Amino acid sequence: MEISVLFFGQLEEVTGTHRLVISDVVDTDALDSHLKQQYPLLETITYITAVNRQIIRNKVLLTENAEVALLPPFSGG
Amino acid sequence: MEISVLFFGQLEEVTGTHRLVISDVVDTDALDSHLKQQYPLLETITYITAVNRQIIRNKVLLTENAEVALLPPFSGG
Amino acid sequence: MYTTDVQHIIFFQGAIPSSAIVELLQSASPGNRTGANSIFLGRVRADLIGKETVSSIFYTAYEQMVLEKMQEINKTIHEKYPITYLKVYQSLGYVAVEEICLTVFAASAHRKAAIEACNETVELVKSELPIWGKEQFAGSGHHWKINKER
Amino acid sequence: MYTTDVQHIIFFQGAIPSSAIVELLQSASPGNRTGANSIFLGRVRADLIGKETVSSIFYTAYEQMVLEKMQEINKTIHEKYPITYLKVYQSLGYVAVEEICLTVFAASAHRKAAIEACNETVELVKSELPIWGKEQFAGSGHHWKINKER
Repeated sequence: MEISVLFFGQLEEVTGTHRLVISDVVDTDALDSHLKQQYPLLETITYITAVNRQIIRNKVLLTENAEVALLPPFSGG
Repeated sequence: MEISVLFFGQLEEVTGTHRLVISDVVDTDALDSHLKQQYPLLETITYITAVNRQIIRNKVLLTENAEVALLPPFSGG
Repeated sequence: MYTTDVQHIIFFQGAIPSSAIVELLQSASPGNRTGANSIFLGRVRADLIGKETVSSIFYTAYEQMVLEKMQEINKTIHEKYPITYLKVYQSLGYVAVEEICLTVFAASAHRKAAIEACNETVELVKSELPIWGKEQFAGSGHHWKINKER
Repeated sequence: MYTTDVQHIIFFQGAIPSSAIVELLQSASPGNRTGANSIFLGRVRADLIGKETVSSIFYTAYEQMVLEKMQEINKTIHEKYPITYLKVYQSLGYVAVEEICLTVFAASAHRKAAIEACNETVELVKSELPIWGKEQFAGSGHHWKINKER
């Protein structure tokens, strides 16, 4: 099972990555742990998570081709 | 002593007059009576009075060259 | 922050053209510490009055008193809100349905001040300035507009 | 009153030109029952951050999510206010100080609806849309903007 992870704003800068494809993560908590191991600087920045462009507040199971996005505080307009 | 009286909006329409020069009226109450005799339709329309472009709420003594204006409800903008 | 030697309201003969609004956006601005512009445009509506439809409004004003009153409004608004700019455009004469008869423009560093200053100025323009609109019907006849509904 | 097959937010590469705003004023409008347009323009400010002065902002967005979120915002605002039109323009890429990076336009019959709809949309655009501004300093370096101050 593959999912994609998108990094935006300061998170893209810190990770040096815009998009990542990851296999075999069950849910968003597992994904978060995995990403923080790979990019320790994620610990230092506030962000929220969207799955398929819906902001989630609790753990969500990930399905094939899910699009997960890590969103730092917005500053549009 | 001469003063001028200005009519605006619906008052100008009803009186057929934009500007009038009047002599020998002591104050705004006397002027009002005088105008209502001359233009009875003034009784039928709501208006406020300005003297030298200041809206007055009570009787004001009129001085030489005073500019009195009768102002129906505003509808600018 | 405000000057008394400047005219804070400009009269236009007929509708306010979009070119005038563009000029406002470009020149009226603002300096590099201005982050927000709030703009209100009033347009003539094809209101139904009885069985008649409004096709234009003919505006007249007690111009000298408008200028003096607008001076006061400008002072009030600048004292109340940290704005960098305030300007009002008002049409005189005929303005057809859909055309612009009023423009209020306010600028400030942060958006709250410009938005609130613009809104309050719109209210004051409508309630305090001696300006009258005669609504002309598509057929014949007319109706003297009275400001009330927000 | 709202349609779901229309894009309610338009992205511009770089600053929003005044020509786009004029077009909005002319075409976006409104039909002959529209009496009020309320417009908000956001501009890039030369803010002082520490000892550095902002010279431009570089905007990026999660575009697909912005479009979906803006669909919801448009629905919410149309349900809440009797407006006839709502549109948002947002810059992506570089926008220099003084230039326009955001435009919100609302139209309605009477002014209250357009004004309130415009203001609420500005707040929602800033709080709900996944867009990021990187403030570039006149010298070197940058700062990630965070929306808060109204």
